[in-house]
Parts: sequence; C-alpha cells; structure tokens
Amino acid sequence: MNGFVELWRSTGLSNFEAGQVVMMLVGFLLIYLAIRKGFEPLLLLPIGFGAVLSNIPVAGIAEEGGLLSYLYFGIKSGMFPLLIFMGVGAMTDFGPMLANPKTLLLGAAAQFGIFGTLFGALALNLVPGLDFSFRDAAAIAIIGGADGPTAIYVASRLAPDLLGAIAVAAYSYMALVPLIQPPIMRALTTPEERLIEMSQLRVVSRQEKVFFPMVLLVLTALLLPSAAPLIGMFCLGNLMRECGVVERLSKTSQNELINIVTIFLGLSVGSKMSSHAFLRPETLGILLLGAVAFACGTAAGVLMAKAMNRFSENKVNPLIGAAGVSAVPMSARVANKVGQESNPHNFLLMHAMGPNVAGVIGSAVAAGVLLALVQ
Amino acid sequence: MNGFVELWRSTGLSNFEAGQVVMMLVGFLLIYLAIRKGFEPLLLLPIGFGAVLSNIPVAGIAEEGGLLSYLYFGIKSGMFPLLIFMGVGAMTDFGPMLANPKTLLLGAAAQFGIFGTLFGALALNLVPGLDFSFRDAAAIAIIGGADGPTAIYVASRLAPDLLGAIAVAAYSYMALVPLIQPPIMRALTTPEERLIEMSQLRVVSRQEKVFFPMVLLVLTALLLPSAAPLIGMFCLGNLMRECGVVERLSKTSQNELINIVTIFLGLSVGSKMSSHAFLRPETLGILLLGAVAFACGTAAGVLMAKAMNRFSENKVNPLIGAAGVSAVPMSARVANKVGQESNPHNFLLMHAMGPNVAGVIGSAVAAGVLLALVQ
Amino acid sequence: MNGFVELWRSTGLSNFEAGQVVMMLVGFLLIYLAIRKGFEPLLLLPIGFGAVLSNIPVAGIAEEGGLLSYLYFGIKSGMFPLLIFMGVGAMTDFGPMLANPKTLLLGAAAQFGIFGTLFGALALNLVPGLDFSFRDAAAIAIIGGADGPTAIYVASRLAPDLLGAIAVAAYSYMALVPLIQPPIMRALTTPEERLIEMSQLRVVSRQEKVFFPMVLLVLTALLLPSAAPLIGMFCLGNLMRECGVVERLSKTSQNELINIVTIFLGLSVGSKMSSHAFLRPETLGILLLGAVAFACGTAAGVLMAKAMNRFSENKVNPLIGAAGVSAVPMSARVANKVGQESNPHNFLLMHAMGPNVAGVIGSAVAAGVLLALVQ
Amino acid sequence: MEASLSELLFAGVRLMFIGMTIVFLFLALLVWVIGMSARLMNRYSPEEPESMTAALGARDSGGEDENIVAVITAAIHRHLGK
Amino acid sequence: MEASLSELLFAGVRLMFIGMTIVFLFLALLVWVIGMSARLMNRYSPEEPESMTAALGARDSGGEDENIVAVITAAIHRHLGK
Amino acid sequence: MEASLSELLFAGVRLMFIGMTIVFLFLALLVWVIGMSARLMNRYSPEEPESMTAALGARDSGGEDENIVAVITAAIHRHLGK
Ligand code: NA
Ligand code: NA
Ligand code: NA
Repeated sequence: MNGFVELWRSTGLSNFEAGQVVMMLVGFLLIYLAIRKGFEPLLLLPIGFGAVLSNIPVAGIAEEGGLLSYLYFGIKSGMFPLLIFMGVGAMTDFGPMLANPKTLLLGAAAQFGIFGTLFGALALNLVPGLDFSFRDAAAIAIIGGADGPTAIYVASRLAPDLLGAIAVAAYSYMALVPLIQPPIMRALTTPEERLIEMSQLRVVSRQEKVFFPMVLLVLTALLLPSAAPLIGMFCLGNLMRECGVVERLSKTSQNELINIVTIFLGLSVGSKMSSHAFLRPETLGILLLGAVAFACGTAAGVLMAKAMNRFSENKVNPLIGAAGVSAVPMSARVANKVGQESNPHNFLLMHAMGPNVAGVIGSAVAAGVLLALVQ
Repeated sequence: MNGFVELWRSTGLSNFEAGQVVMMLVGFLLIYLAIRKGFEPLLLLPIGFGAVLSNIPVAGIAEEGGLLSYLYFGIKSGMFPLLIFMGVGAMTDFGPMLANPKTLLLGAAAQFGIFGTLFGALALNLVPGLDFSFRDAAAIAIIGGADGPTAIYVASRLAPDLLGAIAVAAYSYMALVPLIQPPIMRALTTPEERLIEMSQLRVVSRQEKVFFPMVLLVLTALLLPSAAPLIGMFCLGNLMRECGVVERLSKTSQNELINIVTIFLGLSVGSKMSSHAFLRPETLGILLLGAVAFACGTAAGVLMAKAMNRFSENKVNPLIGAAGVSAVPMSARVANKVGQESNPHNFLLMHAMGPNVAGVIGSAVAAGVLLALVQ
Repeated sequence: MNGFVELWRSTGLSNFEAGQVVMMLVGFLLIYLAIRKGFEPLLLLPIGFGAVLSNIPVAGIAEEGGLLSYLYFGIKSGMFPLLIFMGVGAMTDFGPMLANPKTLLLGAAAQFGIFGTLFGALALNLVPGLDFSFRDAAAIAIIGGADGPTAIYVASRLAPDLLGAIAVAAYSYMALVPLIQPPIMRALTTPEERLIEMSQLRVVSRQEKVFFPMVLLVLTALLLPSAAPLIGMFCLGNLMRECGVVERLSKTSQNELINIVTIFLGLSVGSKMSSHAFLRPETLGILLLGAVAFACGTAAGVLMAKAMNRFSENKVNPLIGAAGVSAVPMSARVANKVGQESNPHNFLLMHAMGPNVAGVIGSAVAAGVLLALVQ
Repeated sequence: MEASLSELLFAGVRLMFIGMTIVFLFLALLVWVIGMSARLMNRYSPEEPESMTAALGARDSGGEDENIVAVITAAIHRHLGK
Repeated sequence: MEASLSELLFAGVRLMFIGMTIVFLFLALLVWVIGMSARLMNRYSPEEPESMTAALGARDSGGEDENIVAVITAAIHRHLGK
Repeated sequence: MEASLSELLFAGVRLMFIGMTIVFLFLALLVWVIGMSARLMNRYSPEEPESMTAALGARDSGGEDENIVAVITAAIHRHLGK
C-alpha cells in the first residue's frame, strides 16, 4: 500500500535533521528549567514550547503561513514587547524611588552591565570562530539590562537572528540572580557596610506618583526620542495605575492583556530558535557574555553605592546597589536577603526597590542610546 | 566626540517643531481633563497619551512602521469602534425603553442635533479661512449623536483627517453634558412641566428583551443596510446579554475585550492628532459646532416631549427629552437631577433611560443615513 | 426628492435576493436553536448571528473590507481554531484516561465515524446532483470527529466553501448526541453488559499529568507532523494547566482568551454562510452524513469495548465506548445516564471521561492523516 | 464659489430634511413593532420562565435535526425552484 | 465518469484502511508509552511533592547555568562534528 | 581584519563612554527634576485628597470648554503666526 509509503515520507522520523532534534531537546530543557527549577516560567515555558513546535519537521509551524509566523509579526512590529512593557508599568510602584531619588544613580551605574558587555562581545571576535557584528554586540549587550521586554525589543530591531539566544539568556540569568549576585556583593563590601541601616522612607503623595510618568515621558521626548516607544508605553501603564480614574484599563493591562501577549510573545520568541540560528558558537558566547553582563552590572551598582557614601552624609547600604540591574523584583529580594545575613533586623527590601525600578528606566535609556547610535 | 553630536542631532530638542510642542501640550491638557476633571477618562486619557506619543519628534511612533500606525489599522478597518459598540450593547438594558416605547420618539427628535449641525458646518464656510467639504460637515455633524464609537466609526469613514478633533469634541462635550444641558432644559420648560410625575414602568418580560435586538437588526437590514455594521454589532452584544445562555461571552465582551480595545482605540485616535491635522482653524469650528450640536439635540428632545404631551393623555416630563441625545448615562442622570430640583421626590432616572438608549439607536440610524447619502 | 429615491435604492428591501432572505432565516434558526434548545449556544449563537450579518444586502459586512472579512483571516491563518484548541487543552483533565490507558483504544475505534463518513461522502456522488470532490469528502468526514475546533481547522484547509455547513453540522450534532447515541448504545449492548460495574480508578500523580502532554507532542512530532499544530497547541494548553507554575496564563487561556476568540470564530464561520455556498444540495448531503458520522463513531466505540472484553479479564462497560466520539463532555454524560437506566448506582461518568478525551486526541490524529494524505 | 456654497447649503437642508424623516420613520416603526410584538407575545406565549430556564442547557428537545433538515430542504427547493 | 467514481470510491476505501490503522497504531503506542512511563516514574521518582512545590518559585537550584552551557556545548559539538 | 577589529573595539569603547554618560546625565537630571517637583508640589498644592477623590468622576467643573477653546485658540494663533 503506497499510501503508507507516502505517509512514512511525511513522518517526522524520516525527515528529522540532527539540528531539529537538538533544538527540540533545548526546548524541553527550557520547559524543564521553567517547571522544575522555577526559571521565569511565565516566559521560558512558552519560549521552550515555541522552540519545540518550530523544530518539528514537515509541519512548518514557524515557516511562512504557519501559526508562529503570524504570531511573530507581533514582535517584528514591536507590539508584543511594548504591550508587555505597558503592563509592567501598570504593575510598578515608583513610590520607593520617588522617596529617595538618589537611588536612581545606582540604577544608572548598573547599566555598565550593558556597555561593558558591548565591549566584551566585540572583544570576543578575537576568539577564532566567533564573529559578532557591531549590531550583534549591541543586541547582546542589552542582556545586561536584566529586563525581558527591553531585551526582546532591542534584539528584534538590531539582530533578529540572535533573538532566541538573547531572550533565553536574559530570562535564564534573571532567574539565576540569586546565584550570581551574592558572591559579588560580599566580595565588594565590608561587613560594616553590609550592616548600614537606612532611614525610614518618607510617604510619597499620590500627586507625585501621577506626575512622575509624565515628567519621565517629557524628558525622554526632549532628550532621547529613540527610547520613547519603550518608556512611553511604560509610562502609559504607570499613569493608568496611579491616576485612579481608569481602574478597569489598568487592571486589564496588568492581567488579561499581559497574559495573552506573554503567551504569544513566548511562542514567537521560540519560533526564532531554529538550529541554524541557535546552534552556533556565537550562542555559547552569548551565554558567557550574559553572565558577564549581570556580574558587571551588579559590581557597578555596588561600587556606585560605596562612592556615593563618600560624598553624602546619610549613607546607603551598598548592597542595594546590586538591585540596580533591575531583574525586578528578584534582585531587590537578594539585596534584602544578603543584608539580613549580617543583621536579621535590617529590612532593605523597600530601599532596594528604588534602584530596582530605576534600573528598568536605566536600561530603557541605554536601549534608546543603542537604537540611536547603532546602525 | 562626534558621537555626542550625532546623539544631539537625534534628540527631540534639536528636532522639535512648534506644532509638535503645541500638540503635546494639547495631549497633556486632555490627560489633565481626564484625571483632574473626570472628563470621560477611559477614552480621553488614552487619546491624550496617544497625542503626546505621536508628536514626539524622531521617534515616529505614529508613522509608517511605528506602534500606533499598526494599532490604527483597527480603526481603519472599523474593527475597534464596532467591537466597543458590541460591548456597549452587552451593557445596555433596553427594559425602560421597551416598557414605554413612545420615548423612542424623543431619541429620534434629539438627532436634530446631528442634522442641524450638518447645516451649521456648511454655513461656517461663510467664515473666511474655514473650509468644510460636505463629507467633513457630515463627519462633524455626528458629534451631535453624543455617542463615541458611532462618531469615531463615521468620522474614520468620511473624514479621517478630522478624526482626532471630532473624537475629542465628542467625548469632551459628553463630559460637559451636566453644564450644557440644564440651562437649555430650564429655559424651554415651565415649572409645572418640570413637576410632571410619570407612572411606574411595567415590567418587561425576558422574552421581549431577547426578541428586541433581533427585531431591530431585521428592520435595519430591510431599511438601512448602511447602518447594519453599527447596529448589528450592538444587537449582537445586547442579544448575548439578554439570551442568558452565553454568559461568559457577554461578560468578556463588556469587560476584558472592551477594555483592551478601548486602550488601543484611544491610542490610535490620538495618533491622528498631528499638528497639521489638528492645528487648523477648522478645529475651532469643530469645537464650536460640537457645543451647537449638543444644544440643538437637547432642545429638540425637550420640545418633542412637549409636543407629545399635546396629543397624548398620559404626560411625559419634558426633561427626559433631553436624555434623547444619548451620552449614556450622563444625560439621563442630568434629567433626573434637574427634575429633583423642582420636586425631590420625583424620580425620573428610569424614565430618562428610555430616551437615553433610544438616542443610541437614533444616532446609529442617522449615521447610516449619512454613510448612505454622503459620498 | 430624489434623495429618497437614492435612499430607497440603498435599502435592503430593494436589494434583497431570495438567497439572502433564506440564509438570514437559517441564521435566525441557529440562534433559536442556540437560545431556546441550548444547542452549543457558545458557538451556534455567534455563527447564526454571523450568518445574518453577512447576508444583509448592500452592507457587505462579509465582503472585502467588511468587518467579517477581517475577522475571517483568523480562520484562514488557522489561528482561531488553534487558540481555542489551546484553551480546550487547558480545560482538559487527562487523569481518568491516564488511570486507565486501555480506554484510548475506544477513542481510536470511534474515529471510524470519520473514515466511514469519508466513504459515505464519496458514495453520495452516485446521487445525481451531488458532487463531492475527495477534498470535500475528507472535510465532511471530520464532522465524525465530534470536535469543533478540529473540524473547523480541517475544513478551512481542505474545503473553505463547505466550512459553514460543516461547522453547523458538527456543532448541531454535538448538541444532539443525547438523541443520537442512546438508541444505538442500547441496540448494540445486552442488559448484562450495561450492568457491568468498573473498578475505582487509581489516582494519577501530578508528575504523570505534567509528562503526558510532552510525550504526546513528541510522538506526534515523530510520527504525524501534519497533526502537530492541532495537538501541539492542545498540549501547550494542557501543560500550562498541569505544570502549576503558570497559573495566570492557564486561567487566561481558558477564560478571556478563549471567549474572545470564540466570538470572533463564530462570526467568521457565519461569514462563510452565503447562499451560493450553503443553499446547495450538498448541504443536505452534509447534514445527512453528519448524522451517519456520529452513528458510525458511536457504534464503533461500543463494539470495540465489547471486543476488548473478549480478550481482557477486567471488563469495561461497553456504554463508555460511545464516549469515544468525544463531543466532550456530552457523550460521557450520556454514557453515564444510559448506564444508570439499568443500575442507578453505577457511576460511569469518570470512566467515560477516559475515552471521551481520548476521542479528542483520536480525531486530531485522524485530522493529521487527512491533511497529510488528501491533496 | 458663492454659487457652489449656496448649492452646498441647499444640499445640507435637503439632507437634514431627509435624515430627520428617516430617523423618525424608523424609530416610529420601531415603536409600532415593539407594541405589536409585546401584544403578540403576551397573547400567544405569556412568558413561560420554565422554557427560558430550559434554554439554559437542557437538551430534552426531540427531533431538532429533522427540524433543521426540513427547513433547509424547503429553503433549497424554494431557491432552486426559481 | 463511472470509472473515475469507482476510482474515487477505491481511494476512499484505501484511505479508510490507512487512516484507521494509523489512528489505532498511534493510540496503541500511546497506551504502551503511558504504561511504561507510569511504571518508570513510580520506580525511579515516586512522586516527591516537595520538588513540585519547590518548582513553584523556589530558586535554590545550584549551577543551572553550567547546566545549560554544558548541554548546549554538547549539542553544538555534536552538530558541528558532522 | 585586525585593523577593522581594533576599529571595532575602539568604537565599542567610544559607545561605552557615550552611553554611560548619557544614562548618568539622564537619570541625574531625573533626580533633580523629581526633587524640584516634589518641593514645588508640597509648596503650592499640598496634597488635597478631596481633589483626587473629586477626580474620580465628579463633573462639578465650570467652563472647561472655554478652557479647551482658549488654549487651542492660543495654540493656533501661535502656530499660524509664524
Ligand atoms: Na536594568
Ligand atoms: Na445619540
Ligand atoms: Na473525536
């Protein structure tokens, strides 16, 4: 019965390429990490699943006309990451940052994770077999922003082929923050510094919270328009949250809308994880650089905090500098945890939320610089 | 470092045009009115924010390939206003109108606000510097419908360039109904008339409520197909609400779906508020005509009620005629409030809901006429 | 006033074609069945309404540029049925099936409803006036899968012109399962067989439930890639449900997302119900074949159960074989009900859920075969 | 220019006249239809809540498929018989 | 015409035969796999709820990055080594 | 090749320098603006919660339309007056 022959020819078994098998394994690894190790499951599960789906032979789910090819348009147009950023804005409370604006500088310093990595990526061209263009390097560097939507937005604009690897690295290392940061934080601080207690934060008026997103948007429009889409949508979400008159829009954008877009975004990112794009030495470079990026960012944040203590009387605990990489709210929790190792009664969490959210702004600004200067 | 020069050239500061500055101020004014004065915040906040975003120089958020240019497709295709209209249908209870069908005539009369304004717009061509085509005039006239989605749907079909100004005028004046209507209502009614108490409304059977949307749809199909998209989606929403067997679809369409679409619709409307489209004398004309439209509609509704009292024994309180402009539920509340100034124990709210929802149908019908006869 | 003439020319009255009138009546019939008879209202109400809207003359709601033409893209791209299938996966509990895997064979046998109908459809070519191509026959056969999204997905790929009739038949007969199945079940079983009680199902570990969707996906990728889109999205939904770490994604995909897509899917299916596509003898053939399909599937399931009892010591009650057609959860309820006619203390519901969900997999596999072998 | 303006204004008056007429006729018709159907319903099928509740998922409805088939057969004959 | 029809019918029978075989084989295979994996799981990792709960957000998992890197390195070698 | 690489590295250093400068300037400016606005607000409009609650739907705001018209008139004059 040549019907069976025909069918056999249409099976995966007879069409699998080694690369596809490997990529499906990678996909399942991501799913495993998401479910069993709790690695950013909301993103890594759909990404991993998307990787599996798009590497099924014959089906062509990620090819022209396949489901994922249609979903991918949401990334190509920038819509998915921007809508997620709006939802994140609607979930963000700038209170702690507004109460202690100085901490913004910690968020700024931590962006050294981005630009240091940029240099690192370019330097990796010295390694034979690795070849990163300037655009590639910039896209990889954004991993140091420790912010998912920003990374995906920038990567989809500068180096779509690396999108899969970059997104995977970004979310994986965000999940690994509790492993990467503490050693660096301990190495760069003295026991005395880790004991510093910070003064109670003042209450921030409703009004200030309502004004802030608008002020931020204006500054962006004036100084760095290339960051306007990211920061703009973020501010819209935050304004809807704080203004108090569009409760239902705010709720929807931080729940149903962001959930729907997250599923679609994850699947579409996964659809870029084809063997020819992912199974290259460059991917190892990206994973390596990602670790470097987080380390640099953490170190820069902590050192900045120490520097600030030189010049100001009311000291900040340098541990909260590490929260400047963003990776909200993980790195703030880490700062609090490490602080309590020295003094269990020292609650740094709210103080660490300041640099933490500042880091989000910081990396969006850095993204703007990259998008403006890298052609 | 010519990198800074390059960056300076890419800043907003070095690229702002006066027009963009002004439009951003207009956008912030709308946001202020939405948040501080409670002007239809669900729409005016996203619209205002969209206006700000789309006037940021360099970023090109509203230009080909920008986020808002993609969202705008939802208006161009008519999808956004129609989906919102479906949600509005799912929120509308036709009970009071079915209990006292006569009140439909009040909703009909109030549409004079539309056609009176049409003439007014054409007459404004007498003013040097103003130039409204027939299509423009029709698009502006629909402001008199005092119904957001209908206005946006018609304007996007007849005069996309005026969409921003028309939507802003429509929603602003809807918010101003409590200021515009009462003086007119008092001027056109005698104290005795304002004291008229109306008989308790009969209960309307579930069956009648289920049949009504289908009857309405059939009549529209037979007599005014050009109104079918608007009235059709409205009826679908209302049928889902009343039939009682698709609870989950009804709930979703009046909550998450309408919220998501509202955000997108607002932003896309804002994206049409470019300086060259908005900063023209015509805009002033539109704002003027909007006030005229609401005034005409209110007056016509009240006078119609008085006329009906001539020929029928069971009197209607002419104040509820003002609710015929729709602007649901604001104008019904206004009628109730003004009525209670004369007699605090006279509850007109439910009676006013009849003409109020009738006004929605009325303006959809009028929209159909405009779309059918204006080329 | 020739404006009235013009308007009269634009009315439905002066433009209706008999076919459109008939199709609107069909649409209202579907709405009636959905509301009054509870025929799968979630789907048949939007489908019926879509049929009404798309047959309104002049309005052209289903034609190029009309609302429904845009929505239909969601079916053409396969996105709507696949997203619904994801939601169904997120609602499905494979526990009962995993506890008693044998029942998968019942789900397999019931797919004879599909392939028997395929032959039947081809045989109908003997009837003068009927003309089914091989693709048509395959598309019609899938009705036997008793699974909405699968039917719509396959039909939209193999015979878009028949989509309306096929979807209507599929959902109507799913609603009629309580009428179609019992006689067949009684005819093919002895009173003794109907009394068989089945042993309590073992508890299935969380782990097994998490692994199953991935195992299923791998097998599909290896053996039947053409079924990968359907089974893949189904598995994604089920994995999100069972893994326990993406609660919010799972909830959204089985509530808001599936509701929104259901409204759109229903309307778009209705938009294919034009008179020239629906008012053909073939439609009668499809309705006839649909009944045949359900009957064949039911019979095959029951007979398979009896066959299995021949070769295994722990007996299954043949009534649960009827649940193999899927039509979740209706046919499982029917099996339980018929069983309790013989012995009111015999609870077959959970046992019937096994073949019931197996039937969903079975028809997705069958769909894969059809899509792979029918060009 | 003036000429065209006066034409424009006349067209506006015309549309105003037509439009208000249509709106009134349409809603007046609606008033009548609502009245009629209310009367009919209360006469022939005085609100039976049980049927409505039944609608909420009961499937005890005999021979609905014949129902469909019948209607559509009729439909097709009427259609082909032209 | 008749000829082609008979061919059509024969193709139908063939597809019916192939289709039912595939469906049965596939689901039978699934039965076997489910049985196997159930047995394997209960032997090697008898449901440890703590691990599942741990999955719900605990991040106390050492050296997962080496984990990734290792796997992917291996992957790439296998891939380039062809 | 080497040459181009060294150029590449130099460009990287340059971008690092520029980028960090911008980020610092931007956020430092933000620090200053936040401080200023906080001070201004507490001086001129010390948080009046009633106004905020009023915002939640009260429409007792007189002459807002003149407000719009005024602003936009001004705007247009400024715009046309160029
Ligand atoms: Na950051
Ligand atoms: Na109205
Ligand atoms: Na099935």
